Amino acid sequence: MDSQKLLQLWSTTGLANFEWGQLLMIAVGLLLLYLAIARRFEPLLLLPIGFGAILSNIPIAGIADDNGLLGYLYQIGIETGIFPLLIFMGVGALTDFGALIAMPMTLILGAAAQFGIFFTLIGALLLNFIPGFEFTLADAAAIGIIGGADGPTAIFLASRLAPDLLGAIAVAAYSYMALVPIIQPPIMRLLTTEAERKVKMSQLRHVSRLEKIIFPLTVLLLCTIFLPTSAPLIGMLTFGNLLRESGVVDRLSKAAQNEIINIVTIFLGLAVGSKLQAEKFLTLETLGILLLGMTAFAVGTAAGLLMGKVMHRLSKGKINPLIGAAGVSAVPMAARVVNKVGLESDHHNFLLMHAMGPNVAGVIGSAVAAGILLAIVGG
Amino acid sequence: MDSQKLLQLWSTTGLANFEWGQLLMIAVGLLLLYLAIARRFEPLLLLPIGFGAILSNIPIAGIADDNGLLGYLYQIGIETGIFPLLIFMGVGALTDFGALIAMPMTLILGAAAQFGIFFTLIGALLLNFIPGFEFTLADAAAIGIIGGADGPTAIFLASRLAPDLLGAIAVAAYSYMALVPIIQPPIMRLLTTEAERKVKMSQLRHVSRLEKIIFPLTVLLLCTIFLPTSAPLIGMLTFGNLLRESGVVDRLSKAAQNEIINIVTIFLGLAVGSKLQAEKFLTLETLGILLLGMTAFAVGTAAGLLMGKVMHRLSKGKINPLIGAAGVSAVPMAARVVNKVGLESDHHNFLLMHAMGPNVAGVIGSAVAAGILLAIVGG
Amino acid sequence: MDSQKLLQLWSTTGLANFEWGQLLMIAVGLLLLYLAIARRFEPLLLLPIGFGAILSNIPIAGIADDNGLLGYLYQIGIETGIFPLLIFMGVGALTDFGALIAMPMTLILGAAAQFGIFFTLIGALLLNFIPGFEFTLADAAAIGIIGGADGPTAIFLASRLAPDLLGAIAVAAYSYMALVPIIQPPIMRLLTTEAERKVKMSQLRHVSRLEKIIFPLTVLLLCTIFLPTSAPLIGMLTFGNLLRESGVVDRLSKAAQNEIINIVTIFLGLAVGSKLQAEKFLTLETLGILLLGMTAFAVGTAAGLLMGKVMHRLSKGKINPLIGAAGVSAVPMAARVVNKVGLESDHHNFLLMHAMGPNVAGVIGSAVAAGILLAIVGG
Amino acid sequence: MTVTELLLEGVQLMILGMGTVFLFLGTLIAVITLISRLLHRFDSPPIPTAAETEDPLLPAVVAAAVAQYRRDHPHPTTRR
Amino acid sequence: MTVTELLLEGVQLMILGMGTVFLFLGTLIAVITLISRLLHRFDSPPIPTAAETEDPLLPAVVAAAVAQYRRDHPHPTTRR
Amino acid sequence: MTVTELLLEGVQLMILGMGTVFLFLGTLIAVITLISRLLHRFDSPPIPTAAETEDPLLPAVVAAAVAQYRRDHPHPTTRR
Ligand code: NA
Ligand code: NA
Ligand code: NA
Repeated sequence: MDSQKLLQLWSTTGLANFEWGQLLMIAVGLLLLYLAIARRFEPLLLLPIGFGAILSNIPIAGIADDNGLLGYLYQIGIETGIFPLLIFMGVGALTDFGALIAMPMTLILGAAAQFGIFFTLIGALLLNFIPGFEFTLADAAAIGIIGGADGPTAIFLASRLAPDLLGAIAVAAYSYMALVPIIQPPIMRLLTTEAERKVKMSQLRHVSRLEKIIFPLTVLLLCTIFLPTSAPLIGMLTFGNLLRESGVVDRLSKAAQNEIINIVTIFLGLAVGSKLQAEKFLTLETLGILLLGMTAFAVGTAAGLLMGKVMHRLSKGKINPLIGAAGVSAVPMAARVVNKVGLESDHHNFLLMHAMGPNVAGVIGSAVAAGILLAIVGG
Repeated sequence: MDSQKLLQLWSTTGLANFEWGQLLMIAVGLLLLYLAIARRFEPLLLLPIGFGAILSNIPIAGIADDNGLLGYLYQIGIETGIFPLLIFMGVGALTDFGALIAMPMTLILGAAAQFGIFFTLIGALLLNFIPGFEFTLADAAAIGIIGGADGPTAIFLASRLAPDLLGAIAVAAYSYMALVPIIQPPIMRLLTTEAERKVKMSQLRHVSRLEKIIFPLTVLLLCTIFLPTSAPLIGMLTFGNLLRESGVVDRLSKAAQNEIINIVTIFLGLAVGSKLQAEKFLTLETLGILLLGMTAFAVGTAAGLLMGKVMHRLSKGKINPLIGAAGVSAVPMAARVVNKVGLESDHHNFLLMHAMGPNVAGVIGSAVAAGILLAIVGG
Repeated sequence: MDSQKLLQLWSTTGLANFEWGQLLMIAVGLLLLYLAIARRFEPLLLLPIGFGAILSNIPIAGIADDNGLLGYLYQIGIETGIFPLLIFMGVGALTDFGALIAMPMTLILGAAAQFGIFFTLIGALLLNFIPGFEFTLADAAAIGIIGGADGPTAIFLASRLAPDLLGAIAVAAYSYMALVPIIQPPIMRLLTTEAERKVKMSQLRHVSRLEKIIFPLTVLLLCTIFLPTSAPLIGMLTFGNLLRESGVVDRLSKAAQNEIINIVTIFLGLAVGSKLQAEKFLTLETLGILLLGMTAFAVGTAAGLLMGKVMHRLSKGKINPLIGAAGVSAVPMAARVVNKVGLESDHHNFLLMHAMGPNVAGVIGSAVAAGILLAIVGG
Repeated sequence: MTVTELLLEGVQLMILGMGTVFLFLGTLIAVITLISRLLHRFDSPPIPTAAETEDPLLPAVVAAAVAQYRRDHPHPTTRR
Repeated sequence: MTVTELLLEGVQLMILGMGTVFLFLGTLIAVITLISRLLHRFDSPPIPTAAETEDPLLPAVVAAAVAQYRRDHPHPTTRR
Repeated sequence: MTVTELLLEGVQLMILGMGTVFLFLGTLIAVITLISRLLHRFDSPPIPTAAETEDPLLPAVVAAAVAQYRRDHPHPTTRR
């Protein structure tokens, strides 16, 4: 037997090539799988991302390399921005903006909650005082967008402003979105009084089909006039929504809601996983990003709640401030959390529908914020 | 506050960057959306094209640029010819050629109606006498194909022969296809007598499964022998049809009929929309193309009807000349128009099935015509 | 009439350009279609491959050229390895490994049957003694993998090691997989006694959901440790299986099992067909490959059966050696053949479930073998 | 750029950013409200509903199948 | 090339084009008719129908599921 | 490389290859068996079943639709 051949085979085993970082990242991948499967934390994204993390850290195989499967997916779908934009189209096709149209004032709540984005941006810059951190303004903006609580927006912006941080930002965004039921309730209880939480809101008015058709066009035209840099995101969101509401292209609407979003979700998750390669992910920056991401969600929630309290006053008690927390987006998790916390105070107070208004407003809000960051930082 | 930052933000607004052409094209996009949604003019294509037109004319955003989403879709799917060919595969998988096989003589009607293509080609060249028009033979051929009344064929040919005119040609093709119920009836009434329109046709014979399986292969082999330049189009049409008729690959046939055609339709529409950028679309040529496209449909319809009258004589009155109008293709709209006009003359005369023969023959006919144009002009 | 134009048109006809090889290959394509449709030989692959073969051999049209549809599909999906890997993901999502987990010893049968791969590799090298054959070690390895009886694995490996032989290898792999019901039974009857064939096996134990979730991860981790070069294949197979078994991402699991695998199957088949161009396919090598492929299946089957007999002895008659034949994979055809042959000896002996163990083990086995070949030959 | 300068940039960005977000969504409120009022003044024009949507090819195909079926299965002459 | 020359080219193209279209579809008529006659002379060979089509993987998967179910839910011994 | 040398390479590859395949799948047998035993020692933790899986967006959408429907179709006051 030729011992040279044996040596060659040995040299291609994982055993002979492992680095500690890769082992650690495979463990991280397994942890994400555990969270996705056993704890059901955003499984649609965290399962593919977790699996992608494992695949990317297999030595020799080069699956995340430029000519490996995950590398190709990254180049095709994320470098180009195609995947997050197609997901956004699907989100548009899946979203009923009726609650928002019935109660447009809730857009203010969706605006307020974006404060989490800019607060975190400042936080990232503050970290630069600690030796080892050297976040640029673009890095900080990409990190801040975690506070938008919207996966595709975060991936789209990070791929433009700070591709090296994309893995950590995507993982933080989806993980904290999954943690919304844990992060939000204490803040909600802290910032609102029992009386406020008991406020029942009046039933939403009927929204006609024509209003629902005009809505996405209105949003797109405003975006065209005021903030074209957010047009790719807002454009695909409103396109998906128009497919849905127009009622004349059911075939296409269903394709956007099912085939396209499902296929792209698999590929997007795997491609994001390709950015969890040990040498890129195991850095001090990642630690900072995970920390800041948590803050982002907490601050966004608080900002939404405080604006909710203002509106509670201004409306003479007609608005339950809890629905402000849904303004961070994280659709529909945050709206459900609002509903649950509301029910704790009054077993007959169903806030789900009222929370859907700020909830979907938050999606638009963070896409707008992303547009501003692109306009000023990405220039 | 740093006024420089404000200025920078202002300089990225639509307000600061709009050109009149873009505003006009956004209005055109909105018009297409109106036609698609409120008037149901070919909504599957005109809705994505219209939305794509709006997206392409948003200043700053660059969505139709080489590295914008619509630009990518155009490069991936239209420059390569992949999208129209996949649509053609889907059309093949959706089409039952039974009526044509039962009544092969109707192929003559599908041939005659292609006269609209060549007449329009001459028309485009004639426009060159007007100062401002400078259509090459390739341009004229691409414009002529509008008379084929077949979207994917028009897009495929235009992308090969005259990519700069593709936007106008696609818009004209789909718009006039949508207008078939308005364009065709007056011509039909003008060119046929009441007696002719009342002709009842005998029931179609039964077509066996084996005949349906052999049919696409026959068409492909003839195309291979006589006109290989039309093989990409005819090839994918017959491939899709064989998936359908073979009966052994239901999974694939359904994928071609649903997932693939739906997904590609969305992308194709958006990509075509990227050619509706103001600076490319708002030209004298576009005006000429829109005018010629209308002629193309009218002449094709007339040619089909006249050949129908010839066959009416030759068959000693067995053939209703109305079905000649279906030869332009525009499947299945034209066949339904024939049925409707036939019913006006005799409430018991259902011509739908007999019109399906020339109707699908028209699809093959215009693919053949496209092959000839590619062979002689595209060489 | 300008006779030059007529000449130009004539020069673009198939009649003026046919070469004998193309005619022959079109006939081969028609034969594959016949086998797929009338004989139901692996129609999901052989129909697209056969049609692709016809399209690729149409003169002038250039459909398989670098900028033709089939050429693009080949570059996008096969040169990159993306298509076979996505098919493998779908296979993972479609496969229930329960039988294997319940009876892990059957993995030995799946290992033994891979002997067909290496035997064929030697056979390919032996052909080099015949003048005209000049197979390299890489060529021989790619040919050997036909014995793995697994289409995507064969295409993946051939695209890496011997792209010029890919067409012949894929056609051989799928054709012989289709011939499994004809190739295997005589060998099974020859190598086993009537008494052995009558052995009834005990019912399989229940496999818990958790075991099914841990299984793909276990396989992936072993692959990571011992044989990273097989990680792309094993990785996507186990990813698909985890989508299935996790139970938390039904949307994605169904997309992998349906939309993705169906769409990719169409494209993969057409792209493989592009390698059946006359000048590449009509060679002495192809003849050798078709011959060797047959041997590969026969030897693999025999090796599985002999190992089955060993296990029959060692288990004191508890194991029916027939199930060894299923170790070649060719899922689920080989397992059904085992069941059928078993029923011939005893009308109450249902071996299907027991044969599924070695059957799916064979899939893993040939992916492992592919990894070794890549590690040593592809280095 | 020092960290302090960066921070200053960040604060400006925050002010501009939140300002724009509120402006944008505020304008949206105004426009939505306006449109709703306009629409309710005129009764909304009757747009055909989704239920009427049809596949451009399917009807013909179905019709073809039906016709084929009828031809293949001629029904006995109806007496009454 | 002058416009007139172009037009001449166009007219030639029209003649050639319509000629080829008619030739192609005319030949197709002949071939279809011929094939139909041939097929009706011999009774068409019995090709299995679409209903028999099956998924290559599904049956095994289903069988596996059924078997698993049977094992997990042993039925009471049938008496009669 | 002569054909004989190639063949020698091939034979080595066969030995190495079959060896690795058996080693790999053999180890897999050991690990699967081990895991099964471990899992059966402790009763497997209750993982929620597939039936509970839900679409992240759908419930909200459905809820919205239901609410909308209720508003549009106010039910007559329930007496009992
Ligand atoms: Na948000
Ligand atoms: Na046509
Ligand atoms: Na195998």
